[in-house]
Amino acid sequence: MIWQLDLAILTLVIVCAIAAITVKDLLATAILFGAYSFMMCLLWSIMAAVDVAFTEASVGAGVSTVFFVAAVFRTTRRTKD
Amino acid sequence: MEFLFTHLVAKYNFWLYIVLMMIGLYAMIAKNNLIKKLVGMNIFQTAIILFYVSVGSKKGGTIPIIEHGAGHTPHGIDPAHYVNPLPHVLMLTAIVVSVSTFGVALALAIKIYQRYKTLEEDEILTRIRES
Amino acid sequence: MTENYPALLVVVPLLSAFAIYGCSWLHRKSCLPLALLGLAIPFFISIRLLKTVFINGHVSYHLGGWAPPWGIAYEIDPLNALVLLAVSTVAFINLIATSGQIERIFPDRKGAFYALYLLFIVGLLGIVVTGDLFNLYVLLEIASITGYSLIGMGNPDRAPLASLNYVFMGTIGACFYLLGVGYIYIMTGSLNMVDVKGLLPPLYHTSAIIVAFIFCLVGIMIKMGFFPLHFWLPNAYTYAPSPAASLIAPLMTKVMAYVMIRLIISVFSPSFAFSSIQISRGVVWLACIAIIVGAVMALSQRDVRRMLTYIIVSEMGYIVGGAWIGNATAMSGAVLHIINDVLMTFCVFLSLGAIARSTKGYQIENFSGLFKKIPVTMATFVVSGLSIIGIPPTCGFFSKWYLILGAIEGGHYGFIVVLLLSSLINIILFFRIFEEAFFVYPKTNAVHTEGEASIAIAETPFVTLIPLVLTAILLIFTGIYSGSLIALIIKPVVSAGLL
Amino acid sequence: MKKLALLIVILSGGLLLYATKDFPPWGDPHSPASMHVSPRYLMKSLEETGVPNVVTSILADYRGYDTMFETTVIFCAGIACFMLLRKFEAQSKDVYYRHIPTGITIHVKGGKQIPPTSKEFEKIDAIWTPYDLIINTVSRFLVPFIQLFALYVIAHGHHSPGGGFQGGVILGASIIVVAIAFNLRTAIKRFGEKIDGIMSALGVFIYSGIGAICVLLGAEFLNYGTLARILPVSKIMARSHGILGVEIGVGIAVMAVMVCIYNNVASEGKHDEGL
Repeated sequence: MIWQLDLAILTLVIVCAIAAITVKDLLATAILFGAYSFMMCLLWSIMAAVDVAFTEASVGAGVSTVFFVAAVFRTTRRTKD
Repeated sequence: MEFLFTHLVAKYNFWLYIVLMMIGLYAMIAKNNLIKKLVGMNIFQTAIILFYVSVGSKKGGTIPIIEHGAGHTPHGIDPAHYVNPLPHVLMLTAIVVSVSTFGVALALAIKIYQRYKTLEEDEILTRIRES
Repeated sequence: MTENYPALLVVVPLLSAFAIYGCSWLHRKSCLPLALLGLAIPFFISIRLLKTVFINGHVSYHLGGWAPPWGIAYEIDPLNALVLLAVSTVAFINLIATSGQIERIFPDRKGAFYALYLLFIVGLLGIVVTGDLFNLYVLLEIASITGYSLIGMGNPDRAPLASLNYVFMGTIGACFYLLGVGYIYIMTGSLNMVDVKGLLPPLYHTSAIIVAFIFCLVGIMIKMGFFPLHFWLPNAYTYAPSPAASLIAPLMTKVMAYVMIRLIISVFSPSFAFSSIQISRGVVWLACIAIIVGAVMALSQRDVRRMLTYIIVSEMGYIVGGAWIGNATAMSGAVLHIINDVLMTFCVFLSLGAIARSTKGYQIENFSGLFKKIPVTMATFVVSGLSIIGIPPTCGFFSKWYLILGAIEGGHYGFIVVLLLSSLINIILFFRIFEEAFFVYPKTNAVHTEGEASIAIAETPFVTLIPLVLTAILLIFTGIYSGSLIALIIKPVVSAGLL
Repeated sequence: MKKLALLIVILSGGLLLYATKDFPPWGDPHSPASMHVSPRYLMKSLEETGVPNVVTSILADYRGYDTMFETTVIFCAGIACFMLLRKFEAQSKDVYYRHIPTGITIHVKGGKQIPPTSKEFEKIDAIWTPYDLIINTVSRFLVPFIQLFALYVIAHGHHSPGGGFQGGVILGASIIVVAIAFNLRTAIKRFGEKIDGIMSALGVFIYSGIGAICVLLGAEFLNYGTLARILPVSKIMARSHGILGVEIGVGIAVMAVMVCIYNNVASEGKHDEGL
């Protein structure tokens, strides 16, 4: 467990989260959200929670993002905020 | 200062999860776009998962898979060598719950879009008021 | 088999829900019988359980054969069993009464509807019976997700948005609860309710436990639609399809109120909740505001169903206020009011669903002259209305009576004033409808012209009417026996918990 | 609204921050969370269930009841998506075809169709994407390997990270890959809606069915140890096998539900045109 790495990834997680909710394009939100999930997954594997990290990698960064993109494709990319 | 620093190092993980949780909650309440609210919801949920996983971690602990030899003492297995597995189990369930909620919410958002052709909450509300 | 009843109670509807969804792809006709079977068995099991716990006092069931702090345990005391009986009764009767409607509204997806219906009941039964804090969260999410989708199937213009708002609020609620449980876990290291109760006393003064309690409480209050957090409730329940509305509206909020009482009694002790942290008086005053706001908002509605949803908000105020006054009488009143409110809200929503067959909408004007057309259905509506107002011998009177007694005992006179005031407002609310239905005749001459028109608004079919009448009789029956209900079942458990 | 949101957020964040002062330091091996319940799992898991991966043994055995409801939650999400979105009647009136030998697209209006017997035409999506040989071939190569990996993850959950849920998601993803790389109709032809629905119910039914068998054999619900009476193994190995059976059920259910959610979300419930 390297705390510098931990802190760096935590910062990236927060940056990704803020970017995902502020960017004005829903497709970009989807991708940023995927990145956020992937950072989360890294964080958990650092903390030795391998099963949780595996699940997050397959669900959060994988299938969730696909659902998200599919839904954006079926609705709209436009957003005001 | 010394006190603050020890606290910072000891608990920064907990503090950052609170920051993430605040971001998610803010997006859920203040954002106007329904999909953005959904993203906020997911961030909120993952922040809680991060909190639980942080609870389970131990300094110097390894992954909770018992291997022959590692961490064994003459009295059996020493739990201090492995991180606490219980929060991991709970959080597997929480991840599943969050993806289920996400799926249902996306289905509802698509249904709303089919009817109103927009995902902005204020525009939908004005449409409702007009009709 | 008898010792496995606590597990079977939840597992039988669960298994039948899966079987129903599988059957909906193979043999559609068997969906309804399976659903009826899947709800009838828990109904009988809950009767047997009530009998068992009445004799033995307490039943504990270890799932998977693991002892409690490590495995998950079910804890059943008489209070649980009573709520279980109410939930399973309402679910069973509602399915019989609304099956025709379900088959008509969702002909091509009735299998999915029945499966969601049963899973909703699985969630609620599990919430009531479980003795594990995290298991409660999972079951809460089952009940919520099925609830979201059942509500989302309603009025296509408004229901999806109402349901999505419910998703957001419900998820915040569930997450707050989960955070609270996480704080409890980090301080005690346990998730089992009995175990946590034993570990907590030395930690009562710590800020973490106080914050944990507040977050659990706020989360559950969001789910039950308690006053400042009730914004999702009126829309969600108004636009739900009527078979789902008569299921969700009576059960979800009341079961959550029961969870609150359970958290106070059997996780955090009453001494912690009522005296260690000084919020009980504040919560009671908030409940008073909830009662008044609910009643006034109900008064301003012309849509009867929307009016009833605001009455639910006001009823939640009764229950929360009663629970937080903090003495055994008021707490017993609150528990009795949970049972009564389940029955009366169910009766009023069910009869409203039956009335809606004969009217065009839920506006008060549509009710004109209904007594002539559908006398029996309207009679059940009147009974449930009188019960909500609180007129003896209907059950609503008795729980209000105990609430008032408790409030006098606790010296909380504001609560009494508010309670009486809201009863007065309820009188106005319901007599407005009764007057319209009894004395006003529709301006269109539908009744007097042709025979065809009167056939179109004939009495409700028997398959709906018999359960409806049964529920109305149950309301009076519960009212008459509420004295013994309090003395034999509720009071002993509550007093033992409060000591 | 924004100010109110900020107020609520700061209030709840402040409360949570205030409460962290009583927390044990991060990563402390002597915190109550690590001392009270969990040591028993770590010490006894191997001898009581025969599963080295403690997370799996808690997930499927000690707290197996939670996991059953977790699978039920995902099943609920699947039928909720089906219920909310699925449209049986709506078929779009305009259909697009591609003439395979020449690559010319034809737009057929007014609900008419080219009979499916003619092999020269294939139906395509309204927003036509070029037929990409590389993507198609690569995904066709990839799918069996993804599925093999998924089966490994399910079956090897006892010894390594993974298990029914992750494996099920990967299996579902392998079918979603087909739907994305080709089109939704191809994927549905391979893995139909009816099979999908039945499998999602079957998966969860396997889980709770194993629990119910334990009740029929006279033990508590989900007490896999009693399966030793019908399986020719010891009690501990019966627990291990019970966990495997449960994981397989979870895998089947999760796969079917993931495909169901994707199909309904990507095509708005019409099941004709996907992503």
